[in-house]
Amino acid sequence: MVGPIYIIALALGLAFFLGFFGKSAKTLSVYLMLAGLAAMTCISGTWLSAFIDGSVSTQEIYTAGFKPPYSINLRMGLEEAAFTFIINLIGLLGGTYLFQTLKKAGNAAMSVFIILIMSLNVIVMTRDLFNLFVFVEIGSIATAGLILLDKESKALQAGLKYMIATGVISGLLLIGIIFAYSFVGNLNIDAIIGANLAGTTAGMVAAFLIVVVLVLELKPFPANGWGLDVYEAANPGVGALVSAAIGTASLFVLHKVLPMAGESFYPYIVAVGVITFVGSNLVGTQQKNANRLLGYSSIGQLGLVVAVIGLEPVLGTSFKFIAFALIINHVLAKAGLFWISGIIRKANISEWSVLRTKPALLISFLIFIFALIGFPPFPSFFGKYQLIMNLISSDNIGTAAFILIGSFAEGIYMFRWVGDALKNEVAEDATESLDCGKLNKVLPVLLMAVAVVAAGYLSIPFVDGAYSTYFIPLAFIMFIGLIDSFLPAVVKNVVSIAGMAYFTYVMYPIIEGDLMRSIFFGIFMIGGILTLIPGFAKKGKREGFYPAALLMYAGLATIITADNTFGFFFGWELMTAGSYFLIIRGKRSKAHAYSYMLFSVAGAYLILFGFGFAYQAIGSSLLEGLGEIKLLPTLAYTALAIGFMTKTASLGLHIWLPGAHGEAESDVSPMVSAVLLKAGVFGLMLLFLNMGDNGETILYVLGWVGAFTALMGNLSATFQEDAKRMLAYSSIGQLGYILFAISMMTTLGWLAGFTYVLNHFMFKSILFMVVGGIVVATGTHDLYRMGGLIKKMPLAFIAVMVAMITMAGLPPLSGFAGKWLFYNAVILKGWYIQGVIVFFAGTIAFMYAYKMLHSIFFGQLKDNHRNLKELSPAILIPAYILIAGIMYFSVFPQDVLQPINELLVSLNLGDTLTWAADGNATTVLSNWNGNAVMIIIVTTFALVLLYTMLITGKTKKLEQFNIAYSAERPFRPETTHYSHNMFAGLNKAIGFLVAPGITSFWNNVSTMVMDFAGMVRRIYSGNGQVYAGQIIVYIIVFYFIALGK
Amino acid sequence: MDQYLGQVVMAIGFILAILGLYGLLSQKNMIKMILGFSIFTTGVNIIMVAIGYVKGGTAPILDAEGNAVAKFVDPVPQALVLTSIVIGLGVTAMMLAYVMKLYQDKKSLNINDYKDLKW
Amino acid sequence: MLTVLAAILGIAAVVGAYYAIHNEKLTAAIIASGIVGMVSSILFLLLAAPDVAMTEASIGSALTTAIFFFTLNKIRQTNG
Amino acid sequence: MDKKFMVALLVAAMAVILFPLFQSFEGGTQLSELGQYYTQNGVSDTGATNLVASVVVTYRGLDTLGEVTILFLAASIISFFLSVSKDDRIENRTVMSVTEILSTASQTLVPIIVLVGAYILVNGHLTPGGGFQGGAIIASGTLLMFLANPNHKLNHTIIHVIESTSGIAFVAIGVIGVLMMDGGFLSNKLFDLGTPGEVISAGAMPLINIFLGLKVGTELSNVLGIFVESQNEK
Repeated sequence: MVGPIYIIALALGLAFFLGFFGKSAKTLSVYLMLAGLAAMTCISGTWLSAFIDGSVSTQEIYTAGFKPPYSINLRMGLEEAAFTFIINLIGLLGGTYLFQTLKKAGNAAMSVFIILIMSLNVIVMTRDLFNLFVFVEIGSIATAGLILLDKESKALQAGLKYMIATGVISGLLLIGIIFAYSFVGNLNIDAIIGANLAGTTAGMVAAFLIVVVLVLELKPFPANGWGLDVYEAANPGVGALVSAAIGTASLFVLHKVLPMAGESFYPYIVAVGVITFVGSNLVGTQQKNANRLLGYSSIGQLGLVVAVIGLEPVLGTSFKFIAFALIINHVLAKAGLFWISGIIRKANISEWSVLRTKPALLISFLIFIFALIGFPPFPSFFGKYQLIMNLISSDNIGTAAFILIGSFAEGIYMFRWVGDALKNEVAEDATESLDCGKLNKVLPVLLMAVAVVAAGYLSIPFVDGAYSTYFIPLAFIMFIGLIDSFLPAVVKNVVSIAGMAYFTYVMYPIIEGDLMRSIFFGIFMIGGILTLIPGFAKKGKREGFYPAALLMYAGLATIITADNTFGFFFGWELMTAGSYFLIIRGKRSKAHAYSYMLFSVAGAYLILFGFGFAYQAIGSSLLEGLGEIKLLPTLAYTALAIGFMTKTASLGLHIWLPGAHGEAESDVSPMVSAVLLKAGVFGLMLLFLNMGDNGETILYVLGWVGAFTALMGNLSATFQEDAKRMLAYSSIGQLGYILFAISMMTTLGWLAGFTYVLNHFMFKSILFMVVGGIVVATGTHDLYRMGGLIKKMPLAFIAVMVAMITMAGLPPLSGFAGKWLFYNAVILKGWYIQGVIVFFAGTIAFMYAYKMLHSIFFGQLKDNHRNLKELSPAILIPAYILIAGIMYFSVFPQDVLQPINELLVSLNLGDTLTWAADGNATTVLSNWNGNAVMIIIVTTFALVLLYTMLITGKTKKLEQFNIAYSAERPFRPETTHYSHNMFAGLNKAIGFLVAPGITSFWNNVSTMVMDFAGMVRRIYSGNGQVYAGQIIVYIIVFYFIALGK
Repeated sequence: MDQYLGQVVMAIGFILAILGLYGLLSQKNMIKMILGFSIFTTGVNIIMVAIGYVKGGTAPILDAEGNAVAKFVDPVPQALVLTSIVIGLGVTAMMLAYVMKLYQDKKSLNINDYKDLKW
Repeated sequence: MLTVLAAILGIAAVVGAYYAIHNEKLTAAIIASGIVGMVSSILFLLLAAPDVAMTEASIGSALTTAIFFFTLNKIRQTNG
Repeated sequence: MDKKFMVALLVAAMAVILFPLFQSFEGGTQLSELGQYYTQNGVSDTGATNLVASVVVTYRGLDTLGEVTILFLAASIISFFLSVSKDDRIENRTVMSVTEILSTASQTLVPIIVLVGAYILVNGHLTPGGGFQGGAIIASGTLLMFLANPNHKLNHTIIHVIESTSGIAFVAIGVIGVLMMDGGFLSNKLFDLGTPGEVISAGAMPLINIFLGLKVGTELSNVLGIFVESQNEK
């Protein structure tokens, strides 16, 4: 194997050699430089692979032929090999990416480039403190040179600020080093660490100076204005190097040197890292400039790793994996993003919509963003999961919380960016500035995207509870993604349905025998297939739809089949990502998808937080831990409950839902409304079953929340004129019932809950499918612009009517079963007041059901709807399959409810319901027989219908529109539609209950956060001198907090 | 008799370093800031050499026969300072080059005029 | 003896540094900073560091000062 | 509050932080572990009587290579963005009159200075001095040359060739050390260490010193040259 010293010799020899060429042979020079970088990559790569197979052990490289400490020594071990490999790879790809720029700049720039990469290698390998200083200086100077590649005034300013800052820093570092030398008599890092430098006051000051300076090299918040300016002003190719390569090397150095300051110093490093992570991301929320935003994100991510480095004693054996996963994730994603930025050449993130003209880049962009936020299957997901688990296990709850808050803040701007890229208009001349004709610019980006996925896969063995089976559906989705651009939607639809069916068949055995899981699995999988069918009515390719839908369903399936919290969370995040991509497809969905994502991410972090306590309880990821939480159980359970409730859109957490469901595409709404929301219910059920005595208060509160959610949701629905939003609000209300029902924690309550779950799945699927179809056909969401469609779409009418009857809980359909169980449950539980509220809400449900049915199907047919036809069979067939389901459930409820009853009894929820053989269900209060009710009501209706037909046989049919309007064509809603503003009176009476107080609450919260961020970022005044002063202030404050006694 | 030579020189070093830092942070004129920086590094260099001083020591150079004639001062800090001086020159020269270019751009030496990048 | 000499040189250096930082006239300031370099070079000699003294004299004092002057000259030129 | 006052406060606080360091210094009572080793074994290890040189060139040769690199970087970067294109260059700038004395003096002084530099360079392993100091003094000669005749043109081709050759030679000596001495990058035992005190002794050290001096001298001259030439920009 080639010795690591040759990395230095090769790079320097080459750099000096390029001097021979003067100003000529520039192309050759670039190729030489790249060849050099490739050779360096190979050297560290071969070492890395040798360390991985274990064929070599850690090597010490002595220079000058003397042993340390008398000469400088380098070390090549697994970590060094890995880090130098990353650095050299980024150097090679970064050099490839900058090919044209470097060629234009000339041979000197190439020398500087290769020297920079070389210096980072030495920084990683050296074990000599002063040698470290020299090569850190080389790195800084080379960076200051590369900042000028574009020779712009802004770059000059940034470069000067950078030089001033690093100048101050390195002077102080030198003072630290020389005193460390004088105390220990040695410059060897290992010897200094062994000498307990921190034992004396002066020694501690020296160690402090060294460590704090190396922290400052990582640009900690808020003393980092000089670093941010570099990110903003330099060529993005250089930004990628600074963020990925230099950042990585600096992290390694910090890790190497930190032990000098002693154990007691670690907590301060954690604080520094966390403050940087949270602060930088918070300030980033105000940023619109893409490169600067990437700078904030880079600094934040590096801060997170700094915190992890400080947590080494706490994290134990997981430390290396966590740190490395976070670093590799940052390196790959951030380099990729910077390079994309250089291709896009749009400073303002709102103009990044131009990415849509280049699908490969767009997908890479999305991969990078989701990797940075910590979505599966990327390495940071694994790293963050394990990090939070270990933190809470070791009682570092506050640290865990702050890390999650910082992650959320990062999500705020990252998802805004994604929204802009996916939804903003593409300006006509936008593609002119694109610079993607050159393969050398695009290829590195694509390689990074592939690498970050691969790195995720490689993380599996290191995380408790991670299995490679979780990647199987992802592989299928990637396959769909690959054929996405080529095949028409019909083919992809068939493939997707077949894939889901096969997946269901394969996965079912895992949960067979677990009735609760089977029910949800059935809803998710059968519901998934049924809700895919309406897609046959769509034309074209529908690019992006199928990967997104399958991602969501893969996530849902994983949630159900996972036996541990890791799998659950993995599925949860897949589901969140998939549903986000589905929701954002709607024409006006940008803002709604954004708020959906923010609530979802916040919810997911709460869930992760809660899972940490479960992990703490049993020391593993198994779901059983949920029942064993002993540390702060109320906090943990509350976090979990709120987390799950973001998906069930309970009161206060619901504001994303109406827009997200209402504006989604016609066949997406049933997916996200009828199917997706049940994931939250499943989570809550899982939680409730595990809470035990610790959950009583939580359940009581949630009962109230459920009741008010039901009232608010239904009341809001009645005031809606937008058909789909009405259904969306109705979902909120229905989920409120479910929450209320299961919060009772009794057999009857849960039985009612399950009934609602099944019913809501079926009728809301039907409603959203059919109404969605009608919305597309009529071209309007507004109820008052519809009317009289019963003649045009009788089958649709029947479907909606059946669904409405179920929803309103009227006999004979299964909705009534739910109500009956429900009232019995309420009375037995004694939650009378809440029960009244829910009862009132139920009445209101009847009102909007009537309004919708009436507005769409009765009344005057609109002039422009005269040519409408019945809805496509693609919509009607799944709708009628579901109607058959409702009918079956209505006639034979015991077939479904009896097994559930047995399950609930076995779960110790009490035995209060008895089933007779004829399907007669009895509680202590009353009894009910679904079959009998059905028979009686059907008979009555049949008789009435018969009678009506008999007596109306002779009536004359009056065509619509044969009454002339008196000279005037009506145009205002109230003149054309009776049902416009139908419940104005009600609105006047109790409408204040649904005044958008909650929306404005969240608006205020976000305004406050934004204002705060805006205030904080004023510290970045742009003055290089002030930045240098901030560095000094940082050191002083740090000193007096950490060492001032 | 020269009991405190080391301390005196080191004190000078610290004072120069602090003064230089003060100049770097307080002067608006960029050239003067760089002068401050230059003084700061000079101060640090003096500190380094002072660290290696041994009371009554002579330069660490042996006589022609290669015998140590007297007590030596520590050669290590001296070697380090050589490097430090050169680095100082490199950094100073680069800063000045930056200032020259910036001046061509805005005709101002005031650091406050170069705040195009912020927030 | 040497200590006294060092102290005197030190005072000179500090005064020079103060002058370099506070003098409004750039030319004078640069010369003052050059003097600081010269003085420190002598201090190195006192501390038995002839190698360092030599380097400081040529690099720290002469070359650095020259570069400062070239810069100043260039700036004046651009101005007028 | 006045800005300068605040800066003064900051700097004062910094001084407070640094004070324990100063306080701990006892004025040099004994040599450090490393210093002791070098004074005892320096001559036998490296064959050089100037211990500073043996530390700079051999024991800490990698630092020295790094510092040469820094100069190289600075020269490259400055030349990259201060370079004046042909169109913008004033060919013969009228300069403020250089006094006769300076011009004459420099004509005689420059060769002497270069000679002194060369001497210091070659004897670096024996007496104070070495590659660095020699190179720096040679560069001072260049400076004087420029002062005497501001329109003097450096021959860039020659400078680059010397610079690159000496740089590569430096690295090459290092690599030969690894190849021949198994593992000693920049080892000076390529040649016999000889008798300490003689000019041809200390193994490869004189050779390294020569390349080091050439490299440093050309790089410093290069930096100077760029600054001087930038004066000629319109």
